[in-house]
Amino acid sequence: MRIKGKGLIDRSRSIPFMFDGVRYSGFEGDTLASALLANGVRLMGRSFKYHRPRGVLTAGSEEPNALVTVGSGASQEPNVRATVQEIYAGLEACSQNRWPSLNFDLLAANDLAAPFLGAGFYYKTFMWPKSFWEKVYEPIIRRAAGLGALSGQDNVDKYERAWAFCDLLVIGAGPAGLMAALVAGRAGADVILADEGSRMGGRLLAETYEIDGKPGHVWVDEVQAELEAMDNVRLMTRTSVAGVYDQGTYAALERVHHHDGRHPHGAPLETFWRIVAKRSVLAAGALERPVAFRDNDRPGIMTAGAVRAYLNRWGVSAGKNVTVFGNTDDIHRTARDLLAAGVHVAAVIDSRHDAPLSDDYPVLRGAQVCGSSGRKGLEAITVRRPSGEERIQTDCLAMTGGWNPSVHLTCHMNGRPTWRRDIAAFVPTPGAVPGMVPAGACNGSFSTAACLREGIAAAGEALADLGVKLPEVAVPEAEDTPYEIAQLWAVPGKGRAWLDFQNDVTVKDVKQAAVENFRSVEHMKRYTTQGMATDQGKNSNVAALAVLADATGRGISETGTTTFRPPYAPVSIAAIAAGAEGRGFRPQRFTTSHKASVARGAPMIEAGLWYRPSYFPKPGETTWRQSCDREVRMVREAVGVCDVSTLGKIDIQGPDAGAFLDFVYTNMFSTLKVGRVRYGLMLREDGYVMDDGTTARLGQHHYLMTTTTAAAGDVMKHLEFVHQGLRPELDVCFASVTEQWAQFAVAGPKSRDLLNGLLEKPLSDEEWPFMACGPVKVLGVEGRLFRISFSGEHAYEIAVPARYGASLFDILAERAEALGGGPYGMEALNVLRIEKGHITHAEIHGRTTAFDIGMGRMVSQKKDCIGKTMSERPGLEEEGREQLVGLKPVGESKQLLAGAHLYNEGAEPTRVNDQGYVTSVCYSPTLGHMIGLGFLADGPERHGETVKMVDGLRGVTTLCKVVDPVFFDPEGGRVRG
Amino acid sequence: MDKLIAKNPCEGLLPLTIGSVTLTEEEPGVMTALAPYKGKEKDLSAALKAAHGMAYPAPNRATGKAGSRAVWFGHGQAMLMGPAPDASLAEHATVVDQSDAWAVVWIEGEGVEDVLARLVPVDLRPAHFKRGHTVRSLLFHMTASITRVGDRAFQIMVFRSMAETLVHDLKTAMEGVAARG
Amino acid sequence: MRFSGLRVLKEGLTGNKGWTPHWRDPEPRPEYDIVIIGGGGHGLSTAYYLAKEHGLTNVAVLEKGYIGGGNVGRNTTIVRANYFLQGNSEFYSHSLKLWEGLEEDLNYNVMHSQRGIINLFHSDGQRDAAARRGNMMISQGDDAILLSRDELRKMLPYLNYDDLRFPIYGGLYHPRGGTARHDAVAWGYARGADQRGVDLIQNCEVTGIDIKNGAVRGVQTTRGPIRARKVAMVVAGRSSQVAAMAGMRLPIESHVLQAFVTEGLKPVIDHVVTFGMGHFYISQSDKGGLVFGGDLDFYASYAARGNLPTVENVMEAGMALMPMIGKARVLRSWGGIMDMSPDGSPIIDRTHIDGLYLNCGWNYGGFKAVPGSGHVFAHLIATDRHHENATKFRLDRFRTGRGVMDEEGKGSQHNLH
Amino acid sequence: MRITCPYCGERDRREFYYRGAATDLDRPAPDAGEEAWENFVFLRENPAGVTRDLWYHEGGCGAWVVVTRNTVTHEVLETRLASEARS
Repeated sequence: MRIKGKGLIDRSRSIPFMFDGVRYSGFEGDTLASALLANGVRLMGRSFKYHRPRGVLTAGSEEPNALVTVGSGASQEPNVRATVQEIYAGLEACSQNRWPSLNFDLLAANDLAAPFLGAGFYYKTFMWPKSFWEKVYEPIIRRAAGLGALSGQDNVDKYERAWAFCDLLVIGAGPAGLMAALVAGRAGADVILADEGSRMGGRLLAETYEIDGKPGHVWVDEVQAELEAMDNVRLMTRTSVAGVYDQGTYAALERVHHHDGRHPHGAPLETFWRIVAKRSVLAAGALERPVAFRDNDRPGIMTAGAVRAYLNRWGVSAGKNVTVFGNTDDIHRTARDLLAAGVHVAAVIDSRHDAPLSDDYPVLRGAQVCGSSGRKGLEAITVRRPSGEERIQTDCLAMTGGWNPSVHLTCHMNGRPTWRRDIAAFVPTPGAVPGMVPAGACNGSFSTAACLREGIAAAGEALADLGVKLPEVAVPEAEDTPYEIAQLWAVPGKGRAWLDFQNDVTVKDVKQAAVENFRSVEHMKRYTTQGMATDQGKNSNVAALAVLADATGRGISETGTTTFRPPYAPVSIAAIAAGAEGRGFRPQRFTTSHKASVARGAPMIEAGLWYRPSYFPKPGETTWRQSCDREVRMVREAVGVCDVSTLGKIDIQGPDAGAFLDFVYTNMFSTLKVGRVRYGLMLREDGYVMDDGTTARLGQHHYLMTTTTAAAGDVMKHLEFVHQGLRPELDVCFASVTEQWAQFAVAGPKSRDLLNGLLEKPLSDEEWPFMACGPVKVLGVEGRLFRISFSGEHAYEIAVPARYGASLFDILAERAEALGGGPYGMEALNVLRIEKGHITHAEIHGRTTAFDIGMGRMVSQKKDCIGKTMSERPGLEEEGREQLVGLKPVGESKQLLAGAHLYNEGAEPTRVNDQGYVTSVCYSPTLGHMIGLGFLADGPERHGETVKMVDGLRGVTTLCKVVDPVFFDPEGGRVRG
Repeated sequence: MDKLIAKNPCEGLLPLTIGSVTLTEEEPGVMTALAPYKGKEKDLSAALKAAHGMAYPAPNRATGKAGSRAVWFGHGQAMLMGPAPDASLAEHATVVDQSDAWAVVWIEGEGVEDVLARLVPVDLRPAHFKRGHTVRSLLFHMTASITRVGDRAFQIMVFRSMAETLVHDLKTAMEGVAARG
Repeated sequence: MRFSGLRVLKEGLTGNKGWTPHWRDPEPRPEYDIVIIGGGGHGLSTAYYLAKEHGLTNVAVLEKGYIGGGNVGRNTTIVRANYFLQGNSEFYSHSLKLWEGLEEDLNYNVMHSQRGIINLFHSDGQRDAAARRGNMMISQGDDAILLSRDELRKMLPYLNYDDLRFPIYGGLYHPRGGTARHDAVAWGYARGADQRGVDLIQNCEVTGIDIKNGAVRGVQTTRGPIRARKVAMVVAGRSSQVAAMAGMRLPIESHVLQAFVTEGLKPVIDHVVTFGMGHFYISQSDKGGLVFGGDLDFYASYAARGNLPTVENVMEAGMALMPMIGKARVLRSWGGIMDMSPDGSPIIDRTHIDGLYLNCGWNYGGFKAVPGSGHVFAHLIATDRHHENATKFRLDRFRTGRGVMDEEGKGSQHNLH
Repeated sequence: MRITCPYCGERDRREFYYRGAATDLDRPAPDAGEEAWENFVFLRENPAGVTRDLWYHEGGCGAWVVVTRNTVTHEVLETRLASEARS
């Protein structure tokens, strides 16, 4: 019911919206909850377990009942709090967790079965018959559980992440927060003021308080205007600070476009902020707690503070005939506000025996509400007085059990709140979060004047450390009513009294948990699910633990609380991950030949962050194998070109460069001649192989190391560690030059012919023998040439500055084609190297040693190197280890599969008989059959033996002959020819 | 006779203007990584001053001016941008050509700090990050070098191979800022 | 008291007045045959199997806080047997078999749900590694199926098949893998051990281990000294501190692992799905929350809480892999303390002190091991011989280099496993 | 979490790579013996309290940094360059 003349809404702007298919209208400034209440809608949701009819309980983000789904299709947003969602033209909201409709929900039958569905019932049943849990019980439970539904469609909305920095972050813009921001801003500090509401002011918007003689909201507007004018202050509304992390890092979620349903191009729906603040003031306010009594969950029963908020801020009376119940003076304020607005107050039920009386409304002192009735909305309450029980007709009960300071954020770094008996509430423990000072209601100081005072003091305390001095500020005049409360958690009596509304946890459940020895507060929570709903216990924790304390004969302080963990209010996954969806998950790295490869039809595959061509199909080729086989033959018979720029290239210079390399490689590099290249093996300190590659000596103090594509980053990190951490005395510098050079392998018997057309001087074996390197001019550009080979052919790698990479690739590819060759991709590269028994990270997968790959002798005995000592542990080089072998099919099946395991020919393929496994396989067009590399127990001693390859996954068994891993040209004549 | 044709890292991607912010590719000229030998930082600085008119930069600082700059580039390293390095530098430092290793862009305009605040975990607001300041940090998932080169202008460098991702990320952030109005 | 549907019905009809404590809260006695330090999943299951399999009931479990308050109550509840190295393979296979009979064994519904686990792979190399793993699972007698991209599309239509930075090549499907209700596992073992006479002593912190002439004599606790012939340390998350009381230095580094749960949602994810390129794993609880996690925070910590960069990394992986979860809201995040070992595999062994036993180093994987770990550890404590399915979890394997089980292939840096 | 790089100042944790205990700097001599090497490569003090560990400013300047910090509170007490911490 809308009250004339009340509220901070713009009545000149009527806004239509839909709820459950029915059209309603509200005003600018309304939330969905206030607009529905104004339209007389009380039933807004169903509870989780019993599907009880529920109405709105609160007026904030802690709302446990009025959760709705907004929108449809890919933009469908489940579990939206009607109390937070602002209305806009075109808003469509639906109730959830009900079938077929909110009004008539078949699963409400659960409520009748409640005696059997108490705390932890599922741990005790559904065990018979054995197979029924997964087949019958669990599917039914799963379908019944859950609240709203995801659309199942890919996200289409834009989200954003951002950073902000400040001296002082003020969390909450009620009287304390505004005051803190104001004085800090005037002092010139760099301030961010964040508030989760759509409008600053906090409770000042919901109450009728005056500050300095002005209505609260007018004072708010004035302060806000002053803050807005300051360059050093940033105001963030609709921004909920969700988490507190180490060293002053705060996570906050800004709801950018939920309130207007607009999607301007590029605009985010939400922004996830990482705020780094030197200091913070927590002015998060307090949350009102309900009182547990029989059937206290009917639509129409809500917190007194919510009733006042709807009345004062939104001009809506939550009922026509209101009753008020509680244990603080707030109930009288509620009655006065209602009466002033012309709403009938049927009775004020004050649990305190010494409660103040009033001439304007009936006050029942020392009384308690002990029950309610009304099918889908409140119709009457039952009041218990010393004189007996009495029924009062009412359509709205405003209740309060007192206020809980919002201490949550002070607990995110493991702080535990402190129990204050006088206000029957937990308050922040000083110093719980370094640099954070709580102020106002979140600190247990509830009067407006106290909030204003503490806001100033907190800002002063926070900024004093930073050397910022506050200007003298007069504390504005405001009410300073003392807070007097008589503890009241649960009204005794039969029936079910709700603590956790959404999860349907009642006083009985908590008591039963205690009886079953779930007496630790954590046990009680986990056993009953109290506090595990979407409000994370904001409405129920303190009352539940008070009930538990009572049931176990302990004090509340001794009972303790469960842990408040981030986020304070739930945050969408899309917001936290903004920008990383789809291809944005990781950067894309493109080689200079990328476009040319795509233009030639090559499918591009991921290699770490890079993309590399898989193969280059020619007209008529319909499978990758055809292309791959052709490319292999091309390299073996003519010439192939392959972009190898993705391999890591590290420039190493300095007087101690040789000594440094000797220390990181197992073999010697200080003895390498200038103009020559050497293969090197690198170990981890634990003795296993880390990486391999070639290193060229370009000058006396100048080397160029190559790493595998996969390990480039790790090797760089490793070299920096070895230098900075272990050998800082060595005068050596390194720089990654991976990106500076575009490098291409030119491989095959005609490779020299191809290159001779590009270089100033023709190549000769005398000047350019195998493993030579040096500078060259490539079509007039300074480049580098290395006579190295991964394919086993006479081959080179040619490098030019990356700007020329695309151009050089085109020229090389065309010239290769003219010689009967062409570009080749990763598939052919892999076949070529398997034919030669060259290893990659398929073989050096982190569990293999130099001994395992047949390179034990490469660990020089003349010097120390990283990994040497540990590589000499007995277990790393002894009999029985699985070592590298070649495999050749010899039986009926000709198929080899990487990932298959090896067994002795006659053995059963069971784990205990396992002899090894296959790492790399290919069809060798050169040899005309499949070949494979693998690791076999004592493999090198078993050449010629037949073993059995078994792939149970793919149902393949193949007899293999164990052979040397070098299948092709074992003498290596071709690389030198 | 074939001829090698040079291509810029951001070819076909830039320039780009969204709202009040403009993103363009910069052609920095020669880029040289300088890493002083042990104890040679002062000598290198002197040589750099003599040859190119700028000192070896202190951490988080850039020296020189547009077209001829030395940008601190991390632990024991600076990037000389613009001139070809004088031969004297090699006496005091390793000198490595990096002219082709980095994509270099220039981003400028009202709100440019807001754009970068969506990607970079460092406070780049004018009061904290002035002209001549530089950082090595992240730009979303990439390592980057970021230098303030004007009141509303930054130079940003990432690995050449990541040029496309750089433009994509900056464009997304620019759209987000522009949409805020 | 025996639990059953009938019992729930009967209690429901009579006002639920007949329920009794699931376990007692006894005062500690001055002496036991065996003292187990640590009332987490592994400690409780060890006590249970000591009593059940070996008839040893003069046993106390000492817990410094409340039963099940450690990692058993803060994990992503995944249960699987999909290891590929000897030592691990037979052990997790053994553990899974125990899971499969756990409800009947314990008379407690731990909601073990074999909904199937799918490990996705995103390159040829990853497929080969998955095949090696799947083949080991099969040769061990467990189940594994290699799924193609097309088969996956039918099974998990909501994954990002079209626009993923690292495309999905296929998946390794482990139908017997799944989840369980974590707390219930601790409670079920606690109740089972208690029913067999084991004393579960909560709020009892061990402050010292009494050793004389190279043999253990008992422990000092905040509730007084307790003598014992055998003492077992089962305190993942605090292993280094407790072992230090016996003068031992362990190959363990403690790390935070965060996990997350969203608000309740109607069922959308029926399996456990893991992403091969971003270390992300997810399932949906019976209550409707998406339960997921990812990498460690990667720095040594005992704070049991994480930091933002890891939160963001995990969400990024989730969004990249399944863009339909974007509008699910993270409700709660938490952190457990992981014992990270130098090969990513656990240690279950005697120590150089007579009568002192060690169970630690569970890395990410402790939850699924709860039944198996307790079972084989009880065997070791009772018989002083390694159980046949746990012969390789030796403490000296790092020194000798024999039988190192490095599934990740990352080597001795603890946080890389 | 934020860590102060000796060069770059206070930076977000995401810019850093973590390696482990700073005892990794104390590499034994090759002949120091089995126990010394096992201790160096595998065993850890792993304190619940103040520790020194190694971080690499990978997303920044590339410095290896020794960080003294508390593993229970995450308080950072001191940071030094690894190259200087050792000498």
